[in-house]
Amino acid sequence: MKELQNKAAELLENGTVNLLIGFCQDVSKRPVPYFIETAAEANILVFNQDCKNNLSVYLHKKEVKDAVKIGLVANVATLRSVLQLLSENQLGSLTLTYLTVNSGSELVVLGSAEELEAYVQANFPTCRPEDQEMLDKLNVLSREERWAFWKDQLSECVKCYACRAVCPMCYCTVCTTECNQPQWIKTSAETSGNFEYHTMRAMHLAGRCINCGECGRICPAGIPVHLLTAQMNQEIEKEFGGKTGFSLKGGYALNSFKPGDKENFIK
Amino acid sequence: MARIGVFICHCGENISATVDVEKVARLAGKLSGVAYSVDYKYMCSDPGQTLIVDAIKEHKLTGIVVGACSPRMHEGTFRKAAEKAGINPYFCEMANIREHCSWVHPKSDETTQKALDIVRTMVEKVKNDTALYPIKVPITKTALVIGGGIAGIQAALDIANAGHQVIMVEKTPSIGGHMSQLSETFPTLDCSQCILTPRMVEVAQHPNITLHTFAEVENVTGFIGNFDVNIRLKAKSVDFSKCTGCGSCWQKCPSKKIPDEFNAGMSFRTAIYTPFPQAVPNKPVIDRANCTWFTKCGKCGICAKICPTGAIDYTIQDEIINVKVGAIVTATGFDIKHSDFFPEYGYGKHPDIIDGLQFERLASASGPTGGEIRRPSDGKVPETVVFLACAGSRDKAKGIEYCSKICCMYTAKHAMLYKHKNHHGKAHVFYMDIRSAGKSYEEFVRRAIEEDDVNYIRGRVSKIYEKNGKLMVVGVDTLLNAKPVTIEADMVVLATAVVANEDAESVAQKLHISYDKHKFFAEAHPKLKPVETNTAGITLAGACQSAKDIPETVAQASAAAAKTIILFSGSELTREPVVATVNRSAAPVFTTCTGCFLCQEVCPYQAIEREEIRDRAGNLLMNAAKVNAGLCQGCGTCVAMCRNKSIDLQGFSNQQMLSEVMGLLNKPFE
Amino acid sequence: MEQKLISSSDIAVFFDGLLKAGKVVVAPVLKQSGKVFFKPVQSFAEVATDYIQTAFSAKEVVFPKVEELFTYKHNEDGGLDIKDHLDRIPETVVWGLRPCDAAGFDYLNKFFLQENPDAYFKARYDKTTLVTISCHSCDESCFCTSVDSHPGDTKGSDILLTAMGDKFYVEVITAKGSLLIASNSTLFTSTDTLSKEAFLAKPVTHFSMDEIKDKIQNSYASAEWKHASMGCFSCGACAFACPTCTCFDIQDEGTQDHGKRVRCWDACGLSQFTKHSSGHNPRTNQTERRRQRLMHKFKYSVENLGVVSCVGCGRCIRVCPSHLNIFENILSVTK
Amino acid sequence: MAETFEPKIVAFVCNWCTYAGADLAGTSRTKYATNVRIIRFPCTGRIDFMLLIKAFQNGADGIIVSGCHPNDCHYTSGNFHARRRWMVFKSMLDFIGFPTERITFSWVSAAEGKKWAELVNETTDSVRALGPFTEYKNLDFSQFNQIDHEGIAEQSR
Amino acid sequence: MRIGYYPGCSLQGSGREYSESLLAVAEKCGIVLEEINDWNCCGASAAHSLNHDLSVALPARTLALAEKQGLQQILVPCAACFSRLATAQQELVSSEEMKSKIADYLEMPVQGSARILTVFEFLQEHIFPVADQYIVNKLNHKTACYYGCLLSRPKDLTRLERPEDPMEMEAVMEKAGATPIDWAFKTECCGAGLSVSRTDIVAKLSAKIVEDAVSRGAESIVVACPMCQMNLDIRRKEINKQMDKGSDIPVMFVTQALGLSMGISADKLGLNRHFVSTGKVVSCVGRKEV
Repeated sequence: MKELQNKAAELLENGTVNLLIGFCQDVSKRPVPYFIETAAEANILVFNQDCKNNLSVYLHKKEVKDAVKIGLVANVATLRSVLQLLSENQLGSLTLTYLTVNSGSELVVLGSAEELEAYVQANFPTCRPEDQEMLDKLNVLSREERWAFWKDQLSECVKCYACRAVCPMCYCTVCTTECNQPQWIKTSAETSGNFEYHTMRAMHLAGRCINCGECGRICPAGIPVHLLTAQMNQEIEKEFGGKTGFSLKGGYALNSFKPGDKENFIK
Repeated sequence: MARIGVFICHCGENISATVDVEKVARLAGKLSGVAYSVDYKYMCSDPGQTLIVDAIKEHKLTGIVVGACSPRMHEGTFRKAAEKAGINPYFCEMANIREHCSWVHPKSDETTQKALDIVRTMVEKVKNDTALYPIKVPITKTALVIGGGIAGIQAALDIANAGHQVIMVEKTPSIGGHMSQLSETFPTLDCSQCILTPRMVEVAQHPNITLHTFAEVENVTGFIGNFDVNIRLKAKSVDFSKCTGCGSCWQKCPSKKIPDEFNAGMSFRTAIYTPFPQAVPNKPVIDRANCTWFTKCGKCGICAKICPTGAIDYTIQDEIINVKVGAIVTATGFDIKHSDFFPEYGYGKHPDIIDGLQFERLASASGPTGGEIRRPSDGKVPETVVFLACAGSRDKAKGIEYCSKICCMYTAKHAMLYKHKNHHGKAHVFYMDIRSAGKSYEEFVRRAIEEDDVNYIRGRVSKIYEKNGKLMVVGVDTLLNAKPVTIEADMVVLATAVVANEDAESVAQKLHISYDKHKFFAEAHPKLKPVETNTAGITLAGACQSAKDIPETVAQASAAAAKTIILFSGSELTREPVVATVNRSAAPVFTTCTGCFLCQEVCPYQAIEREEIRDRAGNLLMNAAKVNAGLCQGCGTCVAMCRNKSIDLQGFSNQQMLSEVMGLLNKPFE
Repeated sequence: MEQKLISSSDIAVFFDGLLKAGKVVVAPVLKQSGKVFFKPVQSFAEVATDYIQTAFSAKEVVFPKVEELFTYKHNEDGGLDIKDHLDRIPETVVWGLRPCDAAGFDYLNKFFLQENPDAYFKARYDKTTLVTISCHSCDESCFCTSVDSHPGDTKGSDILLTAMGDKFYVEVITAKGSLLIASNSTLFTSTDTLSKEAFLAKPVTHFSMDEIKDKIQNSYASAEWKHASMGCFSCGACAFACPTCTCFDIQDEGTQDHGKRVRCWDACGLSQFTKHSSGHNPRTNQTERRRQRLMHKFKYSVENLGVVSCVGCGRCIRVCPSHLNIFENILSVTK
Repeated sequence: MAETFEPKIVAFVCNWCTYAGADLAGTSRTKYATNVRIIRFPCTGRIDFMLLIKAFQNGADGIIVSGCHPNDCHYTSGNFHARRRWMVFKSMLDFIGFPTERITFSWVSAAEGKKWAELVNETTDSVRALGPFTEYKNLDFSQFNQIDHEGIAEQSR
Repeated sequence: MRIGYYPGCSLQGSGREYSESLLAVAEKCGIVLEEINDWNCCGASAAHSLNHDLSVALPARTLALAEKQGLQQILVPCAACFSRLATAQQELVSSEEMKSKIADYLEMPVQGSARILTVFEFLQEHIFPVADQYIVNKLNHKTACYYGCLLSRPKDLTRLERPEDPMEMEAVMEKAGATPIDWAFKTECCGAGLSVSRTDIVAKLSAKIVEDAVSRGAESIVVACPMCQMNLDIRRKEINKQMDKGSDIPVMFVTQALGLSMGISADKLGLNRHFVSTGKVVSCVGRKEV
């Protein structure tokens, strides 16, 4: 902790970063994303298991973009999303420094995209067991049971778009949900509209989502939306190979193809 | 507010027989936005079209739907009519109620209902149509021909003779290509050089052709009509403006032991050299890799001393020139596998196991043996020669599944030439099948077998090994007596597979054209666009696309030339405005494109470019995608790719397609 | 106001009685997500008992997330048939909402019914009876006592139940309430006023409205707003979970031939909320948007309707993806 | 219901192969079921999965998506990209329990008028067998509009 | 790294000296070979022509045992055995169905996961790195390295670098100080398939091989397959009848040659047990350059 705070202070001190995005805690000890511009503030930084937020999403924020030189306190999921974003030509205008804590709970500072890539590949996570368990459970259900499950879940969706807001891959300046010429997605949070929205979201993230699980974690209605993309990623990896948030080159499965791709489902 | 006109055609009886056209017209009239609706016997007839034109004028229609046949049939016709009436032709849509309805269903309410649905769907589309205008692309009427083989020569001459400028780029010091290495050509056995060299000279002297030998294409940007090409002129070390081609330099050059490419490595050349006597241009270049001056920094320099005109200049450097061309003919030719490719034939260990091209040189009057067939190892005249058709070709294990096409013929030719020169010699040919489909090709092969008594053995050769000065060719005769045969030969000629050039891949990448798994360049359509590539404005000629013989190559070269000349026939290129566009709007939005450029990778035509969007002060705000209308062919793959619908396809826009769906399902079909 | 008692065992009888009487009863139900939602139920057995707070407030009953205002349909002669469906709204009882939610209804009431009343809200509200259950437990997000309320508050309720061991202390606040009791009065015994204190939760009080009322006046320019909002992702979670957020958006769904006009929840936190068709957006950043939301709760509503429109239910704190804390923010900007 | 039920089927097809194939079915007067309505796209690569969802949402009982066979794409690679997208979209729908048997993916070339007719008939039969697609339409009866939705649904039909 | 060892029948019978010499060399280099407990017939020559399942099951059992024994690598020197084991392994890994079927036959689980080493792979990976320190004499003479069929075919199984003209054995012999000749019959058939039914044909085929080797000045033929060795050695009488001029060129196993160069005694290497005397080769140990 101290180590992290000192490093942060140092980076702000010597001007390596103008703005550092990390965590502090609220009265009830819950991690709160915090934005630090002066070394003096660094001493309130914390970083622990509860710091699940994917801070990379803030990199799309105007205030952050304006600061140009950004320090990011990040868990592996966050680093993965940064990698994915870079592969999608985002964040070009920023110079980023990453502070993370490795499995040996020692502070790691990454100064370049290449270092980032190397670190991520060395510490590449597998699907969270609880998610895997859920997926397996759903996959053995009958078609109707799955439908019932999602119908029940999605009926609670209020379209607050928190899942979109916390997703670093949802960086579109104007989301399809906000297009009204034509209106692709119903504004109303009725279940069919919710299906529409969540299928679209899952399709847009399939092969891009880096499974940080934030969307599921923060859903006020407790809908496990992250399972949709997790499932899709597994399908895609199985069929076409390639991992998301794994390399700077990216390699998005849905804008490439092999002549021999699976087509047994086509008449 | 839209004022749509609906025109339902009876097509004589073709539609009205099964569809209640009056009803369709009546109900269509009730659809919201429809201001006028009528049915008529023959809409495509002159009176029919006049009816439409008048209706548009009289009822101030903003768009029309013609319920008739397939748009693939008459869309053009009716769009012209619309234009005549003064509305943008792209406000005319066709409802296909013939091919997709009246012809495939019996007379029934369902059929009529379906017709109505189709019409309603198109009405919804028209409501969302936008005015489109043909895209005009200016054309630079200069063609670039890459490769100076027979294909390139033919294409260049055709285009030049049509009165257009041509720039020809040839990698080696002389044009002529493989054809200049051949002895005689099948099926006529006329001397290759005798028919080729006049063409080479023609190229050199043609006022419309600029020839760059010893040069390579560095990179290509731009698009059809407007390519921007950098060409690297490799340092010749000889000032051609001074050189007279007297040849005294290479006669005196001390480094004489360089394998001669022209003679397929069967003789030697000097470091300063002209590839062959009839070379065009007939002036030498210095092969710096082998020249003592360059390898032993500054030693030698004899050629400079000897040169009467002082043309030798060791200081000349590579030079990059930039040219603007409107079209590119790719004629980069082919290569062949060499004997070292074949383990079963001894990995090219034995000098007397040679490939077809080497034999051509042996048989050629200008070759290392002056046309006498003598084997490389000891210069003896071989008593027995075995020819292997299909060495490598049609062999999955070798990774070459395709047929090299020319081997059957030139093997027959080789056998003949050998027999003609050595009447007592024995010629055996091992073959898989004889493929002699071509004008008087089969006759030619029969001649080899019947008149020149060449022994054709149907079967393959499993191994060749040397035993007391003989080459033991172990094969099998699969016909009748079907048993292993071993022939003691003095020389073996492998008709090795025709393959793509080593650098084919990089050339393709420079030109942004696609290639197959064997690195042969890919045509746009295997049947209907055999000379075009997927990159508009770039055509293919000759063996760079697939193995070909001379007549075929020349034919394709002329075809490529024709395509180029057609392109050059107008001052501007007019294209269907059905192209993708990336939205742009006023500040502060500028565009909804987020610049992820995932669309770039799916575009088959490299039509999507990056545009930097800056504010008034010129600060970079964002990178956004931009479609090059010149390259876009309107497939719309990028549109479905774009997550937030920032890119859209004119004529098939999101708004149009969605309103079609809505319009269609809007009312139940009952 | 009268007080009664009812034994815990009779509660179920009373509840199922309401169902039998053909009322739609909306009560907290535990779903597999582990969260508790208000749902129409068919029996008392379905009702969740052990919960601090439901995921979303009960405002849905009178202010649905999607309110169908009317349906329209083209007729043959080119005209348009329009139907609303107010006549179809059933008698509804909301069971087991917390005093803070009930207080929320008090605010909704003022918002929708003061001057030009909202017909849709009124139709639902008139047919709705609120049976509140006071809180015996709370968590660190609860702060009702900071906003002039408390775990046993009767504000907004028709009936307030307070569990006292094996019986419930019943406070009947409104006529609607007594009507409900009357439907099965035998189950109840009268009693005089009892003290609930012992049975109520004790949430932390972070401030009192009196303390901040004035300070909030000139907090607009406070630098703290930035800290209070930098972490905000611009999602609508807080507003949609809030019992007193009333922003909505009206949309037509369907085609030219038929469809419906709906009223959907909206949220001032969403970046598009104030966006003009020109593309211009007067609230350019999240700081302004969050300030708007908090100021509205603590200042504007007080000025316009005379009540603070935060009831301290703490939902916005629980649902916030980046754990932004409304009372901490208020404290910091009124420092 | 079942015997009188006629499914609404929407076909999303590419202009160069399947649309032309359907034209061929017409010119060769091949008879087939009347239930299918064609929507024409330049290429299968253009077909946005959202349109399929929209079609179902607006009352389609079944959908056909068809284009050029692999390697025959007029634009060389559109159908290859489409194929991947369909594969992912399909497994996506499978995962949320959507009855994907209501979507038929197919390759129909410009020469396969007969195949088109068969495709239409088979799809119509199978969708007819599945019955009307109420599952999706019923989604919208959200709980707090405590009003008789079937009624309204009926009216607005 | 533990290395399993599957001798197979030949290496206990006609090809004993192959096994002896191999083990001797390994021992010399301090490498332990763990024989697979209770190994069984690989099914070569008979099984695959009679019953496919059987032809897989037999070697599969050995593989299963090896796995039980926890071996990740198995050395299979005999060319025929190697071919059978490798084939079986391929069948197992390529089809789950086959896997379970065989497992039922064997009544024990089998994965086919272990890596099966050819004698060359073994020598290159395990002996070569340490060989030089043990090689004491040069085996100065011209030798013809003979591979036969099962060591070179099918190429995907045998993994030779140049299947048509392999050089692996040459590499070994060069280590041993000998001079491999370039000849034409490296991978020709010795007729082993008919070594019982049609010995006349065997003689004819083998004769060709011996003849070519001798005509190119070879002083020994080196093999790595017990069948080849048997045919060229035991049948020399018949072979000689087929040649205009008979030959007494010795035929030894590659491991024997390597053993000699490591100074292991001829007897220990079983060189005394050949039909055609190996004296010549033994005598060229330490001989001057040829």
